[in-house]
Amino acid sequence: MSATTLRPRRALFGKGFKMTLGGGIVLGAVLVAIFAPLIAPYDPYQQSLSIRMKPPAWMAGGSAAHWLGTDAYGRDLLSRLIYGSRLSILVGVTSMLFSCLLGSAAGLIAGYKGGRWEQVIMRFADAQMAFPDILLAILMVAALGGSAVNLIFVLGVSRWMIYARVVFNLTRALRQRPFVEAATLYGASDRYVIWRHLLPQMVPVLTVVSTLQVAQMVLQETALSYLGLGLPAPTATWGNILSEGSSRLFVAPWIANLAGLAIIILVWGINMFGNGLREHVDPKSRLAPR
Amino acid sequence: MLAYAARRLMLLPISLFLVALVTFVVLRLTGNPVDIFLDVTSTPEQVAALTEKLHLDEPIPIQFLIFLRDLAQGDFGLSLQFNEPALSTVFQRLGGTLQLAGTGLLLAIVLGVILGLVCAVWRDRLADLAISSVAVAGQSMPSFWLGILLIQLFALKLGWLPTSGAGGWRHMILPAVTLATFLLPNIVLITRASVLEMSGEQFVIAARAKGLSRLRVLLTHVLPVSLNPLLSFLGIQIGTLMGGSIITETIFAWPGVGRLMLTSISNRDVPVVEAGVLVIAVGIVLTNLAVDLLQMLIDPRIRRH
Amino acid sequence: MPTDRSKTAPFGLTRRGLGQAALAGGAVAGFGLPQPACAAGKTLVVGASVFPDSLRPGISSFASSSLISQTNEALYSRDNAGQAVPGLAESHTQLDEVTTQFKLRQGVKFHDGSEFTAEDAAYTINYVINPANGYGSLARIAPVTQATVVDKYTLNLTARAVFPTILQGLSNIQLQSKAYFERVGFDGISTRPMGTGPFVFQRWVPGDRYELTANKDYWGGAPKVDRIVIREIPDPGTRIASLVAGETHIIEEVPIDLIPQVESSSAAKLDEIVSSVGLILTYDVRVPPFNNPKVREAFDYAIDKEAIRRELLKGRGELLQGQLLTSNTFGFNPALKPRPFDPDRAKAMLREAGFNFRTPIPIATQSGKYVSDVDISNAVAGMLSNIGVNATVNVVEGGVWTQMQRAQRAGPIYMIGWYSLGDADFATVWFTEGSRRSVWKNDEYERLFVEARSTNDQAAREQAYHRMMEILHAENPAMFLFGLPSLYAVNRKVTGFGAASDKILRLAAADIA
Amino acid sequence: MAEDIATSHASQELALAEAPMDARTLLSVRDLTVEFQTGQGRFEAVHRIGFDVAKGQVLGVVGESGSGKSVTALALMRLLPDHAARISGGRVVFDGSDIVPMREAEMCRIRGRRIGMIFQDPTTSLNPIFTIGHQLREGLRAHLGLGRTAANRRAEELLSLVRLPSVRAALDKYPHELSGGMRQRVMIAMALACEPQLLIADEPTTALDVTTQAQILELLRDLQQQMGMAIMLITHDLGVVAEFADAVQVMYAGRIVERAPVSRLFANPAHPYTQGLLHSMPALDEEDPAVLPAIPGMVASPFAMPDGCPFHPRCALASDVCRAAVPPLNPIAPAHSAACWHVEAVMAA
Amino acid sequence: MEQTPLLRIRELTRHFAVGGRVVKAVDGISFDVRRGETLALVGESGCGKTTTGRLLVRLAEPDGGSIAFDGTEITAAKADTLRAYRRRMQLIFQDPGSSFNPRMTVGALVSEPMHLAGLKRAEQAARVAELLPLVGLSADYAARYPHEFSGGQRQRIGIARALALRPDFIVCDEPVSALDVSVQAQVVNLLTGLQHQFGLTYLFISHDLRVVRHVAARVAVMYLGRIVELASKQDLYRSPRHPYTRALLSAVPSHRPGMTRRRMDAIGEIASADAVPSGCRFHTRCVHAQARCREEDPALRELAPGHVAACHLAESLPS
Repeated sequence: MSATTLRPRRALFGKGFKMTLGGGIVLGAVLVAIFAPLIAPYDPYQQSLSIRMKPPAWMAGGSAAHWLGTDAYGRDLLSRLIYGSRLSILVGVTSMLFSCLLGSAAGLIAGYKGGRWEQVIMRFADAQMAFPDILLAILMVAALGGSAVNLIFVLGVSRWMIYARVVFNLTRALRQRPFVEAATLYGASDRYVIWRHLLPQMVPVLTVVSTLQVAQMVLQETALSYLGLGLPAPTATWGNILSEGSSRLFVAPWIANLAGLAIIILVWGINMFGNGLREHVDPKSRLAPR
Repeated sequence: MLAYAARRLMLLPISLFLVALVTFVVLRLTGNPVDIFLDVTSTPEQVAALTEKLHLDEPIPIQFLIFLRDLAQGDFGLSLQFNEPALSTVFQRLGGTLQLAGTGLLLAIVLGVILGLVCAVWRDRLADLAISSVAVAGQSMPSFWLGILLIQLFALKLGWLPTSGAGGWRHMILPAVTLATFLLPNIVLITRASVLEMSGEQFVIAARAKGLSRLRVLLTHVLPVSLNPLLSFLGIQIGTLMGGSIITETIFAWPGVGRLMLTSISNRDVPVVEAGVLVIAVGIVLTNLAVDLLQMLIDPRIRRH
Repeated sequence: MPTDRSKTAPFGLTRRGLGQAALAGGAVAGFGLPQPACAAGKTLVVGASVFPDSLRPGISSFASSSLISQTNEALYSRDNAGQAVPGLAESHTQLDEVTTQFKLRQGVKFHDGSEFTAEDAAYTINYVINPANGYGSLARIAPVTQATVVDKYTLNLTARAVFPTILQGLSNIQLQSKAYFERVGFDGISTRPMGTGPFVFQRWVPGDRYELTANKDYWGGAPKVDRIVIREIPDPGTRIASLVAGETHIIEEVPIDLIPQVESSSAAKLDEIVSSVGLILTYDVRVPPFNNPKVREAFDYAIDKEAIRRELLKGRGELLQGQLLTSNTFGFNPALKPRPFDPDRAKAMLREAGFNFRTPIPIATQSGKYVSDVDISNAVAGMLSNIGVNATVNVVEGGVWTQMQRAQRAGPIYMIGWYSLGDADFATVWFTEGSRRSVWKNDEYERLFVEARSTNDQAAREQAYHRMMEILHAENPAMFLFGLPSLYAVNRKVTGFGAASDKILRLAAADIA
Repeated sequence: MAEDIATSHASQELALAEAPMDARTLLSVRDLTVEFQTGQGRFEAVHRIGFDVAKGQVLGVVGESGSGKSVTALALMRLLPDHAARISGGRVVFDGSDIVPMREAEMCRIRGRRIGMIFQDPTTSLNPIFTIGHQLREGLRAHLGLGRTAANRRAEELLSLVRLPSVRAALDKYPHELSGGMRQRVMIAMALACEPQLLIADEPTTALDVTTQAQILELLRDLQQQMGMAIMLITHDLGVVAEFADAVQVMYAGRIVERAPVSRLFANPAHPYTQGLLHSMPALDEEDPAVLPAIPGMVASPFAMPDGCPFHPRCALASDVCRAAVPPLNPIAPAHSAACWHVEAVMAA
Repeated sequence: MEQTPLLRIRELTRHFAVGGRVVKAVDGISFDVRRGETLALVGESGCGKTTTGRLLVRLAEPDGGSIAFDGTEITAAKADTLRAYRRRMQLIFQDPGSSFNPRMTVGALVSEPMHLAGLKRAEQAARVAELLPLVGLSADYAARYPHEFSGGQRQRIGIARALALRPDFIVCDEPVSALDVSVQAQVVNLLTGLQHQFGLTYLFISHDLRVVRHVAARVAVMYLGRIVELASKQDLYRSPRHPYTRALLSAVPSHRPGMTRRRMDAIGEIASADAVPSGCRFHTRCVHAQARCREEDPALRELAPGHVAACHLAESLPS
């Protein structure tokens, strides 16, 4: 310890910075997704084999007509990435919402009702923890086939227990808290306690968990796409682009790399935002990552 | 502690039953394995024989009961692909997965704890910022892409390491590194957070008040106590590691259970999938138990309950 | 690596109880250990693109044939160009219309030291042609009704009718040792193959590797290398990487796009042969929209096949001339020409046919089975989208593929390649009812097929095939795309190996300089 | 020292001038200022305080939460949380050497060996995952270089010293297996392991039950008499001080507002805050007034310290001078000083 | 003739099962709380005093015994009946901070009981505006959040909330022990003032014998789930009859420097409630304990009018 100087060491990546940067990236991606038809220079499905695998503009052989080059079928990579953001975000967010809804309801019931409900729900959650989520997802996609709806369902189902556990523990902890007891003391009904006292307390934590889960879902989608279990080609998702590109890393590395970059930037942004949010909600960082 | 372990082990069948149920239901959804495993030209007699052998002519609940009965005897049936007992098919590949997952886990833990400690000690300094940022970036990276990039760099460009397959230790490096990255970033961040949190505990100040040096307090007081949150995390994430090994084994053509699962699912090799899923589930549950026992060993307070 | 054993140790107990200890234990204990001492000699490592599910003989996939033919041989085998050449039989004579006599090679030894005789050949063939055994490749020699031993080295095969392609058919029937087969059963020969081939089975690790050692007593001369390892490396990028890095000496199935990667390496070179596989997109003609021939014809106009060949196949292979057969196949009809690329016409025809453009049209394909299969499917889907068709690509895994094929529910369009091995008989069979593969039925086609199969009059046969091609061209039960090349990449030090049109690895003469 | 006093901030060392450092002085604190940096801003938790502790003396330090008494203790041990706080000025001379500029390694030789410390909550002060014996031996081995057996023997001695029943068994117990009082005894044993010259006891009984509290105080008193070390006893409970301390200093908002021998402070409090504290405590053996004489208001936030005397917003006697200037700690009787502009009025009340 | 007590507690019992052991938190206690009085419940941590308070307001369910409120048995009352009584019984929490939903404003917090009781919004607002000044807070604070306030102020908010439905009876669970000394007196004064103003009845739970002496009329001393002595304040403090009470009293630090302390009647620490000693629960710590104490559980005996204690030796203890 230096006895004579106190350097006010503030984190360079403070929560504000994280949330601004992360939120900015996420907002940017969402805007791109929403206005994809306006931004994208080409139809992402328009293929022209004669210009396949053209490198990005800054590389030798690239041209300004296709800033990020073209893919193996001569489709404009920039346009595909722009359109890809739509599905990646859509799948990420909706599957998160689905698993959040499913898991939170289960966790709330288990935590509030206790007894047999708790036993059944939490045992099931435990059992599913013994079932690697990606394996379950692979099994289910293989069974159901790859469509956006199935993918959302599968991703949601494969991770509901994360929410169930969080909400279960929160419910149990909150029910012990004096302010919930106080409400009971004033004659509050279960419904009142849940809506007025439990859920509002959980929202910040759930927001953090959900934010980070979106990131996981986006990654999970790319992993499934890599294993050939994502949305069917030629659908433009980042996972599909990365997966298609990964077999051509040698001849056209930019396809996979740009898709990978897009994924990293978005997921990093979401994680950044989520971590900032976590520090904001829970400054002592008791919530483990993920 | 033993009683606890016994009680936990008694829950194992429940977990396994549920896992088996889900697997069974999902696999029955995917269609008739007979159609897959007989050649296009197969005879109706063969179809009937296989149908009977797999009990597919029974109603679904009966099929499940038969499945459970066989399961209790450790009999999953013959692999439709390999024509040998499904369980031994899985066990043949288990060694590869354990080797890979073990190395990856070890790598992730050792590196993660060291880096996390570095972050915590030099909190908010350059080292911390650099490592933490990379860790968050690591969380954000599709690990299979990292695997592919590693092959490109170390196997192709530099030619230092083999691209795929199993062999000597050199074959292990890239897959193990790739698999490690499924957990490493989180281990760094959790270690960092945990060490920082524990550093603020009163007993840390008390230990220093005894005249122990900062480093000694960090290593002998803070670190052991910080391991428990990390262990909890690892317990939960062991499934992620298994999931990661599916992807890693696919990228590196590593002959393990993960890739076996993937091909068996694609090929609807129902016995192997069921055996594999259950073996993985047993592994995860046992690992979790081991983690719990380890936590008890570290923290006597948990032993009581 | 002592850690390996300790890690697997906890499972040793469990395994012992399963009676599979030797098998599993052997595989696991050897795992990760340094290569065994025999690696001191020359080891040739091959990177295969697809591994079969098992070593069961006769599952009619080139992947399994390729592995099994290392250990087991047929009466007649094929050369790299697909021509039948003497194998375990030195010659054959046609005794009458339906009986063929084979003179067997003498002094050939099985790997277990016993001698190969007509007994073994007859036993295997009689096993194959017994429908109760469900032998996969039965269709190849379906007309054969009986195999009879004449003497130790002479074998007679009787067929139902004239069987002009009997040699080609036999080339798919690997012979087993009767004694061994009887001792270990079908499962036994499927787990530990034993034959007369140039290589001796050592180890089979499904999904990973197939290991063999040279048969020093091979009748065709001892192989040049001591040991062969065939590794499954499904990812093409990784496969090429392993070749470039020197881990493998030969790799199968180089994707066209990755050819530059091979060419840029000083260590490897490309080895290419024209194969007889015709790549087609088969329609489900039973249900809308493809029950309408107009729609099928319109689709043919929508695809710029020449552009696909030029860009995706880099000019390799050939454009199918509006028919199933490649130009090097007996029965090819030179009069037919592919329909030109005319998207406007396609669109107009589709409108005319009342085609609903919103109908999803998933194109089912496998991945890595044929050169650029997924790429071609994608390109086709893209071209269909360009005229407004809602086409997607459905990449199907092996097992599901079989299921779909079996149930004849592969979707509205699926991609498949049919090998002809030089003779139309083998390719045209798939559009007959008897193949149980085709949902398209045509009485004239059926009749012509049987006619062509039942005569030795080559001119008559050719005429029949010409007409059958005309029917296919007019009816469009499938979209005829390309005759595909077969592409291997080989380390420059390897000699005596050549690309095979039928994808069978012929390694007896291969050597590493 | 004279120059320091001339600075605009009133130094608290005026009162010390009359009691110059002599050979009996063990600890001499001068102008100690501790600065905190938090998310909300920077503030001084302790402002230029000065005091002496003589060898064998028991000094009580009394104050409410936020008065700076615990921060002072940590500053003396150089155990302030280093990312948030620092000693921004002053000297802390312990047994002849100033510990403020000392290197960490040197500090390690003082902590636990020459200055022992015990904390408010024995539950959180013991590492839950190690046995009592381990935690006791740790300090012994580090400072005295004892071997395992010797350390074990000494640990047993220490536990008997603090009157822990079944000493040998206790060595192998984990903290959670002991009661709160036992844990605090263990903490005391640890702090006294190397027979330090000074023991800093930071609210040693606050977390304990009443009957346990009394036993622990009794133990501390006995040990002090037996071993003769000086004790700095930090507490919010004037009762504890009354029983135990030789001298008391009262802290308020980071400053010492009054210092006196213990009997004098209780008899003649000279600072309105001290007086308020004494009066607001219900008596145990005589009738209270129906309404307790409470100190109105609350302690000001460290970020919004009032100008002048920090106590003036709560003080009935506050005048303009109180609002304008911080009163120095003035001697008003031998060994008694108070920081109030209206000492006479207070003592008259 | 004495009025019916506001609360009549008989043989109230509450046992928990923790890790296979039974914790006898409250083990058959009986007492009355008279209208308008303050009954103090004192004892060390783990003695069951907080559980008793929670049982009275039915935050915990008793395992046995009865609670009669204003002559009506409410032990087994259903939610509807209970609701009517709940308006009349309130609880002030030890840590006011945690008893507030941090996301609610002071106004919302104070009006929550009224909202749940079905009062109209306007009524609620008016009452909040009335209550805050009553507890010494500005009515403007209604729009602020609890974390903006100091501990003392928060406890005032808690008191305002407890008063919202004009209860008869309030359980004060260690209401000042979390507060700084200089603020304690303020809150104690507020509580006693309100009692006089509204004729409230308090059950005052505390471990601080000084504060208890100031506020209570009668004092019950609890040890390991039992009441060991109950008497008027004067009797209890002047002539404690149970060794434990005597120990508690002698343990309180005196305000007189230099005064020598009486010898303690107790040694060691409170036993764990999951391993209650046989006989007299206090015998393990009692310096006077005799053979009988180890075997026979003493009942509460009336030793003087209104003064009960559970000690075999109550008469023979040295003074």
